[in-house]
Amino acid sequence: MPDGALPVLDVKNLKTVFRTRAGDIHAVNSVSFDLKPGELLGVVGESGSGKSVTMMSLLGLLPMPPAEIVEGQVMLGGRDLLKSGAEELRAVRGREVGFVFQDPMTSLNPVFTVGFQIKEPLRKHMGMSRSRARARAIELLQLVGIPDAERRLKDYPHQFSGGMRQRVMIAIALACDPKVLIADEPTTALDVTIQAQILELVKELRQKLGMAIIWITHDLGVIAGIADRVMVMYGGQVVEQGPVREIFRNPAHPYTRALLKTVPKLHGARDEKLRVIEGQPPMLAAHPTACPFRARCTHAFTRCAQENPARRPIGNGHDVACHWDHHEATP
Amino acid sequence: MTAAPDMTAALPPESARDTPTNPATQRRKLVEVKNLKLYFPIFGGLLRRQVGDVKAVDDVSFDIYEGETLGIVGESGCGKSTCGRAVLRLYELTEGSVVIDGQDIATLSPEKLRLKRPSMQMVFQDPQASLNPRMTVASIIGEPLDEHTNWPRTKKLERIYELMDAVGLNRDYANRYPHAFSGGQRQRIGIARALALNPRFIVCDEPIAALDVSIQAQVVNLLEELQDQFGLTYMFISHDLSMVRHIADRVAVMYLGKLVELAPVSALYANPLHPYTEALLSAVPEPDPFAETRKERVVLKGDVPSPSNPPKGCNFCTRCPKVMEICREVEPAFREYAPGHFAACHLLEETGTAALNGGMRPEHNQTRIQQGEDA
Amino acid sequence: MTDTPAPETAAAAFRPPRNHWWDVWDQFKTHKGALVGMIVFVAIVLFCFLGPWLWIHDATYINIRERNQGFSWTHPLGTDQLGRDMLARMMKGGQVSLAVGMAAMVLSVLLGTLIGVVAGYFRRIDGLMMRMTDLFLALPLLPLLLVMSMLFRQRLSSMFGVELGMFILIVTAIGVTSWMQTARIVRGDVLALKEREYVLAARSIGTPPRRVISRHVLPNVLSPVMVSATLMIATAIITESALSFLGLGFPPDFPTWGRLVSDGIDYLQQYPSRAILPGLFISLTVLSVNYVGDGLRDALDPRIRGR
Amino acid sequence: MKQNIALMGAAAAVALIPFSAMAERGSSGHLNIIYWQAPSILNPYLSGGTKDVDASSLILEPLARFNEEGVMVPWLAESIPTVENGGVAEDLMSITWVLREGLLWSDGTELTASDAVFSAEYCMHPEGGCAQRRFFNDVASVEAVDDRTIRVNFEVPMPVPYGPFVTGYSPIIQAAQFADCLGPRAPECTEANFYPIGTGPFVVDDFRPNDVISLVANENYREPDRPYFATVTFKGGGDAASAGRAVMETGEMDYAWNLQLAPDVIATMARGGRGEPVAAFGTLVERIEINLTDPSPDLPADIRSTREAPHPILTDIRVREALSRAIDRDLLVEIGFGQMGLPTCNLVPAPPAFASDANDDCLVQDQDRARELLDEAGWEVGADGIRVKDGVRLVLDYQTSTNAVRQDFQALIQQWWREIGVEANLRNINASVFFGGDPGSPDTFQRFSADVEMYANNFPGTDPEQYLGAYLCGREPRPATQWQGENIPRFCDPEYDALHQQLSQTASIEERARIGRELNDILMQNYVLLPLVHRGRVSAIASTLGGTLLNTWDVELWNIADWHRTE
Amino acid sequence: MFNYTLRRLLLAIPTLLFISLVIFLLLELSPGDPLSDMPLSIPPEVRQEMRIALGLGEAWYIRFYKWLYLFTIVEPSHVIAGFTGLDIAIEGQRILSWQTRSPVSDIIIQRMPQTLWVVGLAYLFGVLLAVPIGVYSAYRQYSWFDQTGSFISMVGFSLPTFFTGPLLILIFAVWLGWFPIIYDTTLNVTNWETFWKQVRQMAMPVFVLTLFNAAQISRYMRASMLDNMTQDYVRTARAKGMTERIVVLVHVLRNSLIPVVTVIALGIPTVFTGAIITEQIFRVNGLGQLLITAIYASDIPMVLTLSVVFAILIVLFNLIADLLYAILDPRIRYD
Repeated sequence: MPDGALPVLDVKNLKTVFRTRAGDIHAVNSVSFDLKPGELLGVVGESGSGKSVTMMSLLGLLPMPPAEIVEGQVMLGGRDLLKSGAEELRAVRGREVGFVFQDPMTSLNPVFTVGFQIKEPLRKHMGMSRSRARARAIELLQLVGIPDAERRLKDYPHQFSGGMRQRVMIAIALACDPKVLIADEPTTALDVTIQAQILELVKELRQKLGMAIIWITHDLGVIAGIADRVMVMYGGQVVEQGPVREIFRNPAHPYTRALLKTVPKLHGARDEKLRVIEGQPPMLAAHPTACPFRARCTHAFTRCAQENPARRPIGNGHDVACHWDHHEATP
Repeated sequence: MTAAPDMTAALPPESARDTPTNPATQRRKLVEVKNLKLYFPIFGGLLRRQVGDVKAVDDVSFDIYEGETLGIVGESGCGKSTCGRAVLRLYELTEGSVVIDGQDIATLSPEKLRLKRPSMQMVFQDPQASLNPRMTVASIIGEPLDEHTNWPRTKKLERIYELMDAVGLNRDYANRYPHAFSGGQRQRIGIARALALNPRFIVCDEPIAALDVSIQAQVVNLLEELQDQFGLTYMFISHDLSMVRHIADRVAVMYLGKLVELAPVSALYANPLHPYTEALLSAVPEPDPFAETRKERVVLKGDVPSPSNPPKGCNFCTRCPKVMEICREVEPAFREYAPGHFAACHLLEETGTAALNGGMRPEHNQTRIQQGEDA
Repeated sequence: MTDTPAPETAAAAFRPPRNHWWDVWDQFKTHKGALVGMIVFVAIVLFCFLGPWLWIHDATYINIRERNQGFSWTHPLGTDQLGRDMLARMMKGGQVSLAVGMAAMVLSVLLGTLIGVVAGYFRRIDGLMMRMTDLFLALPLLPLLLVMSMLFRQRLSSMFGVELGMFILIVTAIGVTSWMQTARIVRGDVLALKEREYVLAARSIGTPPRRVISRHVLPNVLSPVMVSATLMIATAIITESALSFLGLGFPPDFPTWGRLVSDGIDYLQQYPSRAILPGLFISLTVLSVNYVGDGLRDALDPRIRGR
Repeated sequence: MKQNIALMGAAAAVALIPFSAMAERGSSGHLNIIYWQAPSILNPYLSGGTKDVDASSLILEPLARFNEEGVMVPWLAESIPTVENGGVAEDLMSITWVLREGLLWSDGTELTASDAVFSAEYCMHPEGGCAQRRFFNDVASVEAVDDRTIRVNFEVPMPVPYGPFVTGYSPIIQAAQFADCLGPRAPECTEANFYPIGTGPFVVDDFRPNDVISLVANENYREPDRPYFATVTFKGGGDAASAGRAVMETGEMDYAWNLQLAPDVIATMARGGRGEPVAAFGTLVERIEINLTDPSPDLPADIRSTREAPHPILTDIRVREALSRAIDRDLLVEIGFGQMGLPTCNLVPAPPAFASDANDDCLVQDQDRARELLDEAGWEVGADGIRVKDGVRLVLDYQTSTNAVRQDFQALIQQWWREIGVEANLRNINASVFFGGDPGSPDTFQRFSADVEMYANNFPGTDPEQYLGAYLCGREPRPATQWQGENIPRFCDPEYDALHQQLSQTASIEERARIGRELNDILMQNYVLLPLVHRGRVSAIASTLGGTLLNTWDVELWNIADWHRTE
Repeated sequence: MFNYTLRRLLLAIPTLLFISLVIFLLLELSPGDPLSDMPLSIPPEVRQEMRIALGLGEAWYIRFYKWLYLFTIVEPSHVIAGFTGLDIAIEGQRILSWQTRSPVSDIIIQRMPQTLWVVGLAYLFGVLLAVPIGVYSAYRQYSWFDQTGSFISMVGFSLPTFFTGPLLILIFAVWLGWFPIIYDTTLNVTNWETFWKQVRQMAMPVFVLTLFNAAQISRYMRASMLDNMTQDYVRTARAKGMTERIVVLVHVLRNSLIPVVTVIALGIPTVFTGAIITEQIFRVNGLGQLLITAIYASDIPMVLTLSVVFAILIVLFNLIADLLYAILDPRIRYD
């Protein structure tokens, strides 16, 4: 990982609010992060933690209304995407940033052939001719490991299995050689053996193509195996961020620590009882003025209810948003 | 209609039911499944004649001992959920018998089956879909009571509150509708409903698949507590191998409608006999970057074949990294290779059972497994 | 699904427990058209059913000396060619039209729901039921009405009186020839619902089919049924008036809006209000009911309700 | 209801503008006629519908017609045969017609007496289902004496022998064209039925059943300068109101038939200025017939409404008279017909010689007298204003066919009766059922499953003998006759029967008129039927159309050869 | 697919047989008499003779069998012969209308042009109008366009044609004099002048029916668009950087059209059954008017034949709708 290189993507202080009839929902609260070239950033969090909304916000993919980006800055290739017009954003989507979504069943348009859907961005962004787009599509399908690519271009999404469909989605996302690939829980809907296939594929593609990847997941195992850096989100905020080994070896936020412990292990001794994070994730009905995790936190103290902790670096490229100093508690 | 005879009318004091689940003592088979087959017919042709079957569950046999948890694992479409539903005869069986507590429910008349239902219950996968959005929590939990008792309202309500306490739901929520709850709470409602009639046997059909990681642990712990408290027997269906390892006493692995391996949990995880089990275990990503980078995975090629047209011979032969000629021709038998450790694989038959006895293989959790054709 | 926060759950937990119909009502209120439609519809219903208590005039009383009058205080909407008070006739006609609309709707929705549920829930008779639906789709309404009127009119009129007898006949005819759409929608929904886990859950409890249907299936097909019900009211009112226009509906001396329009058509030049007023009322009713249906559809759709 | 043949004529409203003698065939161009009922066939022998007969009269012609005043005029015949001129045999057993000279069919062949013989054979064929069979009643044979002479022989003496080949209802068809269409094969000759060859002023160019007929002038028409119109479009369908509009307001059409519309509607249309309405009267009378037998549904089906069960209330003549006196006929006319109707108290309102004036006191509404009569009959006013006698309420079922004017009448009469303490339950029945004559249906006017019923009827030609014969004993519908029959009130009076017998043997016109009036008076004074309105017919004629003479005694378009454009 | 089609076609035969039997029996039971139009002065004996001449003397099942034979064998042979000029017409008895005494199929074919022109064109216009309106309404849900569009379509749906028809006649024909009241079915379009005449005489009925059709179909279109607008693949298309025009008009529209096209196909039989009231009001003497006059005149052979033809069309278009669904939606294959 080329440390110190200029980030391809730099997000600062992003805030996204959903205006609903029942009141505002502060889905993303002052999220800042960057993505270095060729890096794979894993984003972990439970549903409702704001991880997908953050990524959707970057390129204006949220339905507006009800969503509204209140403030922030998203720098990509030297310009602020939040200040870009619709046409500019469109030129970025698919061209510079590719997306892979969770459910390959519904994310592909059922009535168009796979070939059509791969060729679409090629023709729009790259201005390719029909035949060149076709050749590139075949190439892409081969790249993502779909056998008999030429013939399968004419097939419809429903003729592919789940794993194959996700490969097609990846092919589409990679069509225009984007600098950044955002994968939103791309393996959650897949079986473990298929997930293993996709993970292998992504590793391979990274080596070959070298794009930067943001990988959203709730599965710590997946992150552990693939990511360079991890960002943990909770309640619409980044609570902890750092290199993957650092996070797993030395988790600083009580939430990360608890999360790591709730997952039963496949090897080693069986726990009599699983460790549990009691309670429910918070409602994001108001702009947070306190730590969103305090209600479930075993270490919470008065300050946690008074002040929303800011992210502070704790060394090794590792930072955490917590008032509690984990070093005090750990021997 | 009164409560079925094997049920206590109300909950006994907790201590009385608090029996240990450790199966070291004399164990009784509560559920015996023999040669269970469940085919869904496929119709085709001009006259809509039956042209084939989807063999969702194909000749599966296993037992579940009283008080234990049998885990069923497998990928989607392997027939594990169908198997669970068939065991409770939510589908009409094509063949085979399911004896629960001495009664073959495959042959019971509808009315008798109805009377038997209180003793066997189910917890469903999708806590959103398994609760009727137009009923309150109280009426959802109370539905089994409405069907099987003629208790007065107050008694039912009392029982509903008891159940809500038992699963950790605030009594104040009784009049809310399911959509007002989070996934974990909904699953608690589903569990409370399953417990309402004091069942002895509960099929848990992927009860945690739709939940967040932090909530999964809560629900699994709850299930375990309830098992201890009421001496329940579980059939725990899941695709999450690590969670199954945590909760189950014995584990059965299914592939394409058939059992490929069945063993006590420690034996299975430490010493998987079937190549599929091996592959499955190796595919599970571990939340440990150090282990992950060292480990080399068995990555299976391709997809699961269609259950309407399974391959000839061994079901797994199309993807097996250790496939042999015989696998494509002959279906392997499901045999016991070590005490309580069953598997169906030609490889085992060839290499002999002795070599594969438990504990003979060293350090399985970090074994470098030869990759198949995929390398 | 992404982890976009589910606002429904999020918002709901703060609110006190309440019937989900309140949510429906809350959403319904936000649909301006539906709200106005509802108010108009209620106003029309009140006009027709409470109006006669305030405006005590016999709709069939002939005052030949005051015929063909324009708007005045004694006859706010004028009189017809026999000097019958138009206001009273509009009320009476509205009662009949609305009653026909409602009753035909109820009948057609009941039939449609019943057949849809049975066909959807019980696989074995599905084919038969759907063939029957095809059959009814192909049945010609007009000859059917003639036949029904001949076979049953006398019996019905001797049992219920001429007007009620004819009412039953027309309602039956409209109901019997218009349930198919509802049945198809309901069947589709039931097929999907049947696979829902809560239906399976009920079966695992040992709930017999009839209670599974009444407790779990019916309440959940309610929203498409309600929407098609509101549309049915509109269609039934129009069908009745078309039948009246073709001379196959109620007896001509029996005022319905449709009849008033078709009687008034001849006088369109002399007394345009006589056709336009009832026409306006038909349109207003249909329009308002349609808007209510639209609002209901939105309000009953949880995806929209959340927004 | 739909034909009008008599002697009384209303003055034609169209002034006869002297038409230039230089006019020649086809000089007036195109004529548009609209009928709101569409013709379905052009063979009057296969359809009794006025629309069909009217349309076919443009093509097919009879030997003689009635003119607009009800006077018989020779048409294809040279003259009208009478006893005086020897055309009718002294014993009244035969009549001899002589054809004009040089008559040609539109295909250029010659019309001969054998065509007439064939026409009679065609209609009299027992399996042909001829709609105009009644014109050939009692005909023994028709023979061709020579090419131009036709003799019709009767089985009984016929004081009025002008049935066959008189009026547009009974024209002569071409033997050559219809030769293969006798009897059961009649309906199969679609080509002939749609495109008949005739002697009339026009020839069918295109016929679309129930829609439109295009006609062109007949090249072989006997009068060299006629018809003045070269082409005719005869459009059918729609409703009377828009037909009237098309003539009087938009001027799209030249002639609209039978505007059954409220008087003020017609008046408004006339203000459109492009045409005007014209009225004429025949013998059509709207009446209420009274059931003298008991229609109670409690009775067995074969007794109900038959003479075996006399009506419990209406057999009392005082009640019947009271019902009649309660009615204001002037107002009915004003509401329902305007210039198309006249109040009447006679079953036979025309021709003038047959019209009685003995019953005219009923023209004035007299509710007091009506109440008195009911009091006399023992009907006491009950608590709700309805009269009661021996615990029976004075309630009558009042049925008629479905028709806007009839329902207005029902409502009005219901109210008048209520004012004298009689309650009427109204009922109306689809016309095709009411007049359908289906013996299985309880709702036909013959079956009479009600106490009183209202409809209109008239008689063909100008002699009412047959018409009055309807009220003879034994003519009532009953199970034995499959509920067919014309004596709707089930009236039976030997004195009446004897008088009718006398009429059928009388040949003198004056004497026949006297007996006819007497028969009419018997019926009227027994109040077995209550005449309401003598109905006329209104047609709309464009102001540029000349030569029309509205005729209610024969087909309406009888003189279309004379029609012409006036500007 | 082929199998499915064939199976459905085979299944349609007993269905249609049953439907025609039901319709036949219905008409058999129905009151009314073909002779009710005759003057009352026609004596009963003559009426009876006429009735027998119409073939009413035989038992119902014999008449049904005869009708069925004529309907399935003889009449089609004449129709085909008429169109192709082949000499395959079977001589002899045909289904004769009681009113006109002519073969019903001739009249039905004669009525086709005006029905297709007026009702068909109105349907076509309705569809052409409805699709863009529905698309735009859904895309801008709750915008003023959507609101007014909804309002107008609902008004169009709620105004009975027997009310709008005369109103239009009064305004545009009587007061303004723009259009004729009476539809001339004999008009042949040969030049601009006659074409203009045809346009003018079609204007009002086509307008009334278009309004009605467009109202209905645009509602479906809007609902279907709304359903698809929230689908995941729409987000994918946007994420690919597609323009809104392509997202809506290619991705969403194509999916939304699937249910709408079947609705449109299901509606086509109504083109043939005609718009009874509209045809009557404007004197477009098409199939609808034919049916209603036949009913009024108790012309049973005509009513029966027309009803069964309509039933066939309904069953056929049901099948076509299903097949279209399969063709348009690659996920569905009926085999």
